[in-house]
Amino acid sequence: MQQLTAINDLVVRFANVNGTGSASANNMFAMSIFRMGIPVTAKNIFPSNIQGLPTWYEVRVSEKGYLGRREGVDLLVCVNPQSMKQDIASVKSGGYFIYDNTKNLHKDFIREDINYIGIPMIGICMRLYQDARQRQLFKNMIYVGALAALLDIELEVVKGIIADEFKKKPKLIEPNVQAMMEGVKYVQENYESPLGLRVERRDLVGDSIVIDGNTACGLGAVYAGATVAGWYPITPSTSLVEAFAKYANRLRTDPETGLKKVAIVQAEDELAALGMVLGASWNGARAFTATSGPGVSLMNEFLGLAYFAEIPAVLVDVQRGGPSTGMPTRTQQSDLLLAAYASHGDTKHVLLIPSTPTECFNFMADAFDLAERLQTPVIVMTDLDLGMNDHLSAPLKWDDSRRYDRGKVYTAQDLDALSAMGKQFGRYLDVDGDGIPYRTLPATHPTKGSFFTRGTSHDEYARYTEDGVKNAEVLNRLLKKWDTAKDITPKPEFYQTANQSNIGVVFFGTTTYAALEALDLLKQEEDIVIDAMRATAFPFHESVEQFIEAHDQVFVIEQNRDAQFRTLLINELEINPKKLIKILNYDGMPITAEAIRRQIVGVLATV
Amino acid sequence: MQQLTAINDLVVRFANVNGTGSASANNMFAMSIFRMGIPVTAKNIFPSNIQGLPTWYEVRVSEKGYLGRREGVDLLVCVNPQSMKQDIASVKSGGYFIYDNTKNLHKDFIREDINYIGIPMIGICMRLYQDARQRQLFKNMIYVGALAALLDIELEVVKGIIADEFKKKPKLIEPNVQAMMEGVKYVQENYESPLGLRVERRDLVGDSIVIDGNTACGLGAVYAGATVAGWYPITPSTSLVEAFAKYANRLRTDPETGLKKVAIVQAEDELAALGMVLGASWNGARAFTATSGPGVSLMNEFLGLAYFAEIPAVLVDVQRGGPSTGMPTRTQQSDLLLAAYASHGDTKHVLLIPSTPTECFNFMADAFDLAERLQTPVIVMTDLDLGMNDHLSAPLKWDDSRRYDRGKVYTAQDLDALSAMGKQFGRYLDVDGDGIPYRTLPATHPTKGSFFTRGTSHDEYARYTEDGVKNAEVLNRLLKKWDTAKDITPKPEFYQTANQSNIGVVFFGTTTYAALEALDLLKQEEDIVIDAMRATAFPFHESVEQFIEAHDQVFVIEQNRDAQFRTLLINELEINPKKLIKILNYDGMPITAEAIRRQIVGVLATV
Amino acid sequence: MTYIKPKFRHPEMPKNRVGYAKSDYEGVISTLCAGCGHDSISGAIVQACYEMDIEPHRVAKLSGIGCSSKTPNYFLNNSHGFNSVHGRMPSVATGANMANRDLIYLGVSGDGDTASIGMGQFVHAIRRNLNMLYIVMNNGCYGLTKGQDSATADAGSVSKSGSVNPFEGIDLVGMALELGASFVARSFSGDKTQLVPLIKAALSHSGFALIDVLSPCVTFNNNPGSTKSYDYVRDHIEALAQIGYVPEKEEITVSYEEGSTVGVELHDGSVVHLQKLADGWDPRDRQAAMRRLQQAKAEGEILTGLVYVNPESKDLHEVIKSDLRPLNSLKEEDLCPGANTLEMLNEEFR
Amino acid sequence: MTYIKPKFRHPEMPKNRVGYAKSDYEGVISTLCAGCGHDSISGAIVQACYEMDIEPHRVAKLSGIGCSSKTPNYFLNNSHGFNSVHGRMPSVATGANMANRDLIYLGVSGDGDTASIGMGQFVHAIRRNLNMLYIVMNNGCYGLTKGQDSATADAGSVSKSGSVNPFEGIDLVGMALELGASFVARSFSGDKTQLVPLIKAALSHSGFALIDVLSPCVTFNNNPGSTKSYDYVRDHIEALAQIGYVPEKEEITVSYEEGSTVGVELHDGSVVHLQKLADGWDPRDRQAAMRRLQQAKAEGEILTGLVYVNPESKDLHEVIKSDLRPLNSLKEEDLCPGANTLEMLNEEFR
Ligand SMILES: Cc1ncc(C[n+]2csc(CCOP(=O)(O)OP(=O)(O)O)c2C)c(N)n1
Ligand SMILES: Cc1ncc(C[n+]2csc(CCOP(=O)(O)OP(=O)(O)O)c2C)c(N)n1
Ligand code: SF4
Ligand code: SF4
Ligand SMILES: [Mg+2]
Ligand SMILES: [Mg+2]
Repeated sequence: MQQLTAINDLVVRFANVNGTGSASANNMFAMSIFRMGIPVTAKNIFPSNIQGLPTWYEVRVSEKGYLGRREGVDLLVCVNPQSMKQDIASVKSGGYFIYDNTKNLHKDFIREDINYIGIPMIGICMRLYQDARQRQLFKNMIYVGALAALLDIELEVVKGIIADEFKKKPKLIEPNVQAMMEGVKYVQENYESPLGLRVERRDLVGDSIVIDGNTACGLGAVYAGATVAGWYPITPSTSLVEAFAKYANRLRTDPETGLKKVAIVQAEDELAALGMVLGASWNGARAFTATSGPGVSLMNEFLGLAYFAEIPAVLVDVQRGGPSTGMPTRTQQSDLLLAAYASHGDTKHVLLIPSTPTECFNFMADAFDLAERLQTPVIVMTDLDLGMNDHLSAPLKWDDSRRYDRGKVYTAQDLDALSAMGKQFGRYLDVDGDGIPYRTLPATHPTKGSFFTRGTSHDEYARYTEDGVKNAEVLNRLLKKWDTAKDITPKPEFYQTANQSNIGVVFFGTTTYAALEALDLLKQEEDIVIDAMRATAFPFHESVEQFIEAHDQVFVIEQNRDAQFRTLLINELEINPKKLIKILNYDGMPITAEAIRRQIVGVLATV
Repeated sequence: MQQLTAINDLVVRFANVNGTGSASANNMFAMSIFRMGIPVTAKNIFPSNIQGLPTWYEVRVSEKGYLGRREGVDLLVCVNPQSMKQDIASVKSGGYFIYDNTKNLHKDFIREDINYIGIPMIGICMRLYQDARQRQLFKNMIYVGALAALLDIELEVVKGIIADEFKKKPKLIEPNVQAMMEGVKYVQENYESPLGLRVERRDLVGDSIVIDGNTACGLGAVYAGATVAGWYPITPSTSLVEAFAKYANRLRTDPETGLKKVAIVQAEDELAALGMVLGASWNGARAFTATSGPGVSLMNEFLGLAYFAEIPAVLVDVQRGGPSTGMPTRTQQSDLLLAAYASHGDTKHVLLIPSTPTECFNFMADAFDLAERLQTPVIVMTDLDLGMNDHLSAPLKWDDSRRYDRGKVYTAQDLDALSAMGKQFGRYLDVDGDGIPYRTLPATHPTKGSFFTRGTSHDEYARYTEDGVKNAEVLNRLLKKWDTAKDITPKPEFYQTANQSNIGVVFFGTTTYAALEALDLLKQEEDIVIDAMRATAFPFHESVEQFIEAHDQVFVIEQNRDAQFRTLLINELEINPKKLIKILNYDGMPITAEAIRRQIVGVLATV
Repeated sequence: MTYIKPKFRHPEMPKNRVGYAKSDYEGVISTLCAGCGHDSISGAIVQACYEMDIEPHRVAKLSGIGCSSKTPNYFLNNSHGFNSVHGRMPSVATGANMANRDLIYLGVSGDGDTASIGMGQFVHAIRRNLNMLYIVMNNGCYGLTKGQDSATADAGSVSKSGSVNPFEGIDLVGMALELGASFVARSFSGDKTQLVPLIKAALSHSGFALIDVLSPCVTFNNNPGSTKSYDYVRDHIEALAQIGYVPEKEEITVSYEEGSTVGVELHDGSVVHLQKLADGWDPRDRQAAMRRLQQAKAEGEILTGLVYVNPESKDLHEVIKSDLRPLNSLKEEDLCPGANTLEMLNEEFR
Repeated sequence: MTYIKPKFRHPEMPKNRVGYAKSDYEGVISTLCAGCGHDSISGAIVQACYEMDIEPHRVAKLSGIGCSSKTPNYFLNNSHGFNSVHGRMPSVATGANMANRDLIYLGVSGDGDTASIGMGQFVHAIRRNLNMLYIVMNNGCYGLTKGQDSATADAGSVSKSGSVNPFEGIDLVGMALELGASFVARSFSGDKTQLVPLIKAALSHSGFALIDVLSPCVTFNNNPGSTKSYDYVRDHIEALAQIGYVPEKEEITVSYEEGSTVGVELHDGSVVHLQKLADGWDPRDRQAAMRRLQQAKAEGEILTGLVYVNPESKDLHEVIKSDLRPLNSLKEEDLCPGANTLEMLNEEFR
């Protein structure tokens, strides 16, 4: 029988039952490979429930450093009888199926073209452990050990990871190592190992870290000086605020008093969460909230207020599968249109779109600067894949000389100086011609600078007006501010110094991993050269328009049904839609390089 | 001095204080002209408060039947000293300024180029009435009488209107007529009347009626068989539900039991209002709600649920000035983008856009048919101008042979027949290939057809699934349904049998009044012929695309800042944005023909 | 995962008066955590509906979002269900009820769904005395999003992550009483002998019936520090009254001793018998109920049982005077005033 | 319409201890209807702040949407104000307070704004014991949208349009008590002698202070049938206790007879003196307050006065243990852990 062989280029999938502690065992497996210096990436494909349903964990090892999902499973570790049938079907021909052979496998489960490797996980556990919970947890370590032996993972590395994992409960280190070694032993005694499919130490990860986007965003908010967070739990954004809380508590608690330089409140819902952010921002603190699609839907009214009353706000939308409650544990990029134009009336919102955890960290810091500079909501658009999965990333960096940009805020001195010059403070006056007015914070001055923030129509002095022409002037100034935003939001990234093709491709966010791989595939295997641009922000920098102008045909890759990003391009840049070709994926799984390549080749073939 | 002269072609503006009962007097003035067979239209320009602030009422009389707003005031009736300065400034050179000359006018208020006509309204009232409230109310009738004499309105007609107005309080008829006659008398005794600017009986209104759009929508909902309404008060939609309640109570109350064939509940907010609609629609009743921008912002989440779970719902958005609380008593068409794509994830909603009260009535009936046929929300987009102002309209018509289209609903018999054929009911099965599945209503059958309506990802049998491919199939079917919608929503209206120009214009809603007049002006005065299309629905019928295809340049006229309708056109029809030229107005006042003409001429001149 | 239950039925399975076996009241297999209190409540609902001879398709079951709100999938498979959005079940139930007053409305929600995001709708459903049974599966935490404290978590209770909840918990029974709800009860998911009769009584009640059911989350809130854990609840429960539900047709008085029973006639003519505890409990006195509740709270006890009922209350339809027929059954003839009337109406606009 | 008030000031206008004249506490000219109760409340706020020697810019005034919510424009022109969206003032106030614990938060809302669309946020602001004064200008109707019944309109009251409100009104004082609010009072817009001291006491209170002020809408709700009309309220008011506010520095005990006064020391050290009515009222007993309220309700009376106060309550900041300095005053040095720490953190992700 065929046996897949490859070094440092494989996909291992774990099929578990959720709530059994498998995710942390699987994570140790992935981290072992990382510590062997080999690029690795992991996707946790979990159900929207708490215990007892199938869950998968997919690890891709790629010598070339491709970090997107790859189709096809080379080796499947089956720890869940519920999903065994579909799991077996998912293995590539010639691939490996690791299962528990404590009991015999029913003949329905036998495929002729894959390799079965039985490990009596339950058998070993029954023999070694009494307690049910122990049996459960150590079972996970047994298959980690078995895999280490099969794939040639350095045991010292695995042991090191176990030691780190249980740093705080050192008593657990030894038993876990033992369980792991049971798996190693069983493989060594019963199978020829390692397999032809295996890993080999490299030095390819440099100083990279492995981190998920939510943690990076949370840390970014700490570094950005956020002091107020209002939030409401929702998958997949919950862990973002939890990370913020964890690091803020750790890094900002006075060791003596126990008092914290942060205020985090779990709100009663998303409306209240954003309301808290607006109240805090109005009062001069850096404040943010994080949510997912349903929360953004509920935040529309407040987003409109923030836009029109010009209140800074930072919101992270960790997108999940929509519409409605949809697929809460799957990924999509399908809130773009809503976020960009949220709320009734003429509104436009600034979006930042990171594609790696490192960028999550950086964009969070930028988001606060931009929100205060522009006095408007800034929405950081990530997604479940980026937010909840571990990614190999450049280390986080902070420049200690960086200063927060607190935007245009008049101090008491400024106000006195202003009146000394005989000028009146006007909250919505376009003093500098960039569309951004000056604001004052409550309690700045005993008698000057106070005003009534309002979502009703107002003049330049924040006074209520029903004069529609005056109100239209305010609306026009907001467009000027929008233009200003184009130059100060993050710039797009180009993957060539000069354009080399009449075909271009635009992508953003987590699609980047797969897109870059697809471009390599197209070049190497189809001899198709395509110029690439990664968008990072809305509104678009002029170089986005130039890139599209410079190509006859531009593919726009995104993970939603309605090509929402393409809509933003067409609408804001006045581009002929015929020129922009949709490459889509919206099944809730991260898009793959193969899917992109297939679609692009398909389109090019029909032209 | 110049004196404007014209017959049946004038604009009269009343400057009042709100809360003084002036609106009904002003309305009697407009109705008098209507009853003289002359086309007339009125706009109530009121403040967002209850009493004591300036309010205006503008009546346009147009022999040619132009019913949009016209710039420039020919005759101003000033009953509000607060706003006198700007009121005087608003009068056209050679126009007339009617004021209360009980006291002398300060010299600051004197313009050399307009004609002052003093009527001692307060003086007469002080002389005739004791009670403060009476003085207030009769003052209004005095100026109505004065105007009648000045403009040559038939007194019998005015008297008839007074009689109708006070049908239920006949004792008030005589005193009101008397007050009115005091005004007449004063003019006849002190001025040469009528003026050169005046009206003259015609037979130009046929069987038209004068009605506002909210009343027409409310009546439409009664005729459409709506039995459930959940709502929350908000200007300018409140009077829509009030009209529905009024007519439903009047036409559907059992005279014996007093029980009503309708259930109307004032909800705690707009979220709840739409929730009630969904619950009722799910249960097989025709249900609707009405709101304005802020309410739509709050309804996002439920709109997404309705789209994805495929629940009929009718929502009327009576648009007002946005964003945020904005200009609650001014008009705009600025909720289009929000309504079209409301909620997170990939969503699209059906919009119907009436432009006259008659069409409001008809489209409400259509909305319920379409919502049930398509099993999706249908949003009727009107605006403050259409909803709250009186419009000269074709009479409302109902075809007694018309049957409600209740859509695809399986009965108990159907379910039995289905299982007799060995088929299983699948809530989301595309049985007919038009993207529209069959639904069942609660309690239909003791053992068949029940299912769990949900906003979570589901398969064709309404079962929860985390299989993203299955879910994507549902999303794709929704696009098929969207295609089906294009053919059954109201068709656009064309104003030429064959295209005559390489220039086209697209407009919709209340813009129609001004647009048609502008086209006449362009043809008559500039010799510019433009083909015209009025859009009535989203998604667009194929003829919309054909119309745009057939022209080199297409003006899109709309009342918002961001050209939102144009966005819908380019996005849904893949039209090159360069071809579509924005003609906008967003000062909260209804757009005028002059403004359109100016902008079009400006664009054509620069080409 | 499979949602298809084996449909095989034992021929001799006992049937109730309307011809259904108990299994006809079940739903698909639960995907909740093994041992979750919510599953016990689903079981009690099945039991109550079966015993009450309710035709399952006459029930409309509704919910919000959460572990608790998933349960309508796990009972009454022959009923239509509506899994709405988070916190908004009450408005959907209101609309459904407005459309068809003849069905039995059973709403299920969680404490997060009700006391946090859904607080406004909860309050207003009570205020309208919507004819429905509203069950809160109250575990003091957000199960589905992994155990955050909810607004009903008591101050001082410790969550799995070890954090101490600093805020006072909202007592939904107290709120419902204050708001004038017409049927207010509390029970415990583990106590079927109390819960099943309460559900039956509530289903018979015409008007808004709240049952706040303490329902421990075994995964996130079953540690000793939590006042919504099994152990805590078992130790601190104070039963208000035992309740026996008796359908009109077949009144049993045997098991209740004279003198210790208050018979409350419910709106549909059925009678709820209450076995009172020592203090001579009369559930028809709202002020006494409020006092009793406060007293228990002061003593650190959780009062369970039927705390208050007003059998005379007017439900929404009576209040707004809507037709006795379900509005969704009315046809064009009933609803559309026709062309002639319209011609008349046109005249009023001239 | 003019929003600019003449800025001319009489040189001899008396100044308070912090150097402000009463006019410094005023706002722009009101655009409410002549005679609106809300304007009287604005006046009481001006009076209270002046008398308390509050520096006006230390006050943050917030509101929702409605006639009532417009009033922050009509008082305290030297304070920053935030006119948010309908029903959402509490969350905005929460965020503002989280950002700067040192200001005085004065939230103003209507009964529609609070008891309908804003119910959820109202409840949760109470639950968090947010340090603010929350004034409901309660007229039992939606003034700004032309007089629809609100959720606090009492059952049976008749609106201007002649329709009888069929639903029970929500008693915000009762709700606040049930929810454990730490300062609960009711007053009447027309009764400045009661209202001004209550506002002063509430402003001194640390934690959530509710004053539910009956404030007749002269335009839509001042007809005899309405229980929120002037006449009705005047006839049915039952004052709970008279209250004299005494700032710490200058305690007066003269005007209160021994034995009939309970002095409650507020968190900032100031003392509220309550003149009790016959029943020996102690506002520190929450259960008694609830009973007293129910009793008045049963008698058809509207209880006014300081119903309950807990001077010991912990406000949100104490509960979440946030820094004593206003968070908005912290700088990069305080907040940003710096590059070295980040390098250390990176190591944890390898
Ligand atoms: C608008 C919105 N916000 C947040 C969520 C995420 N969410 C799902 S369930 C839930 C809380 C559930 O708690 P509870 O109602 O107590 O149910 P339990 O799981 O404890 O039974 C939340 C916050 C959501 N689905 N929708
Ligand atoms: C989301 C939203 N819905 C509806 C409205 C319309 N609206 C403005 S004020 C108001 C009610 C005001 O009532 P209340 O709070 O009692 O204030 P009052 O005018 O009586 O003082 C409503 C419904 C709105 N502004 N926003
Ligand atoms: S997480 Fe808690 S509430 Fe949810 S199913 Fe598990 S035990 Fe039940
Ligand atoms: S409508 Fe009523 S609440 Fe509003 S300003 Fe007038 S009197 Fe006051
Ligand atoms: Mg819960
Ligand atoms: Mg009110």
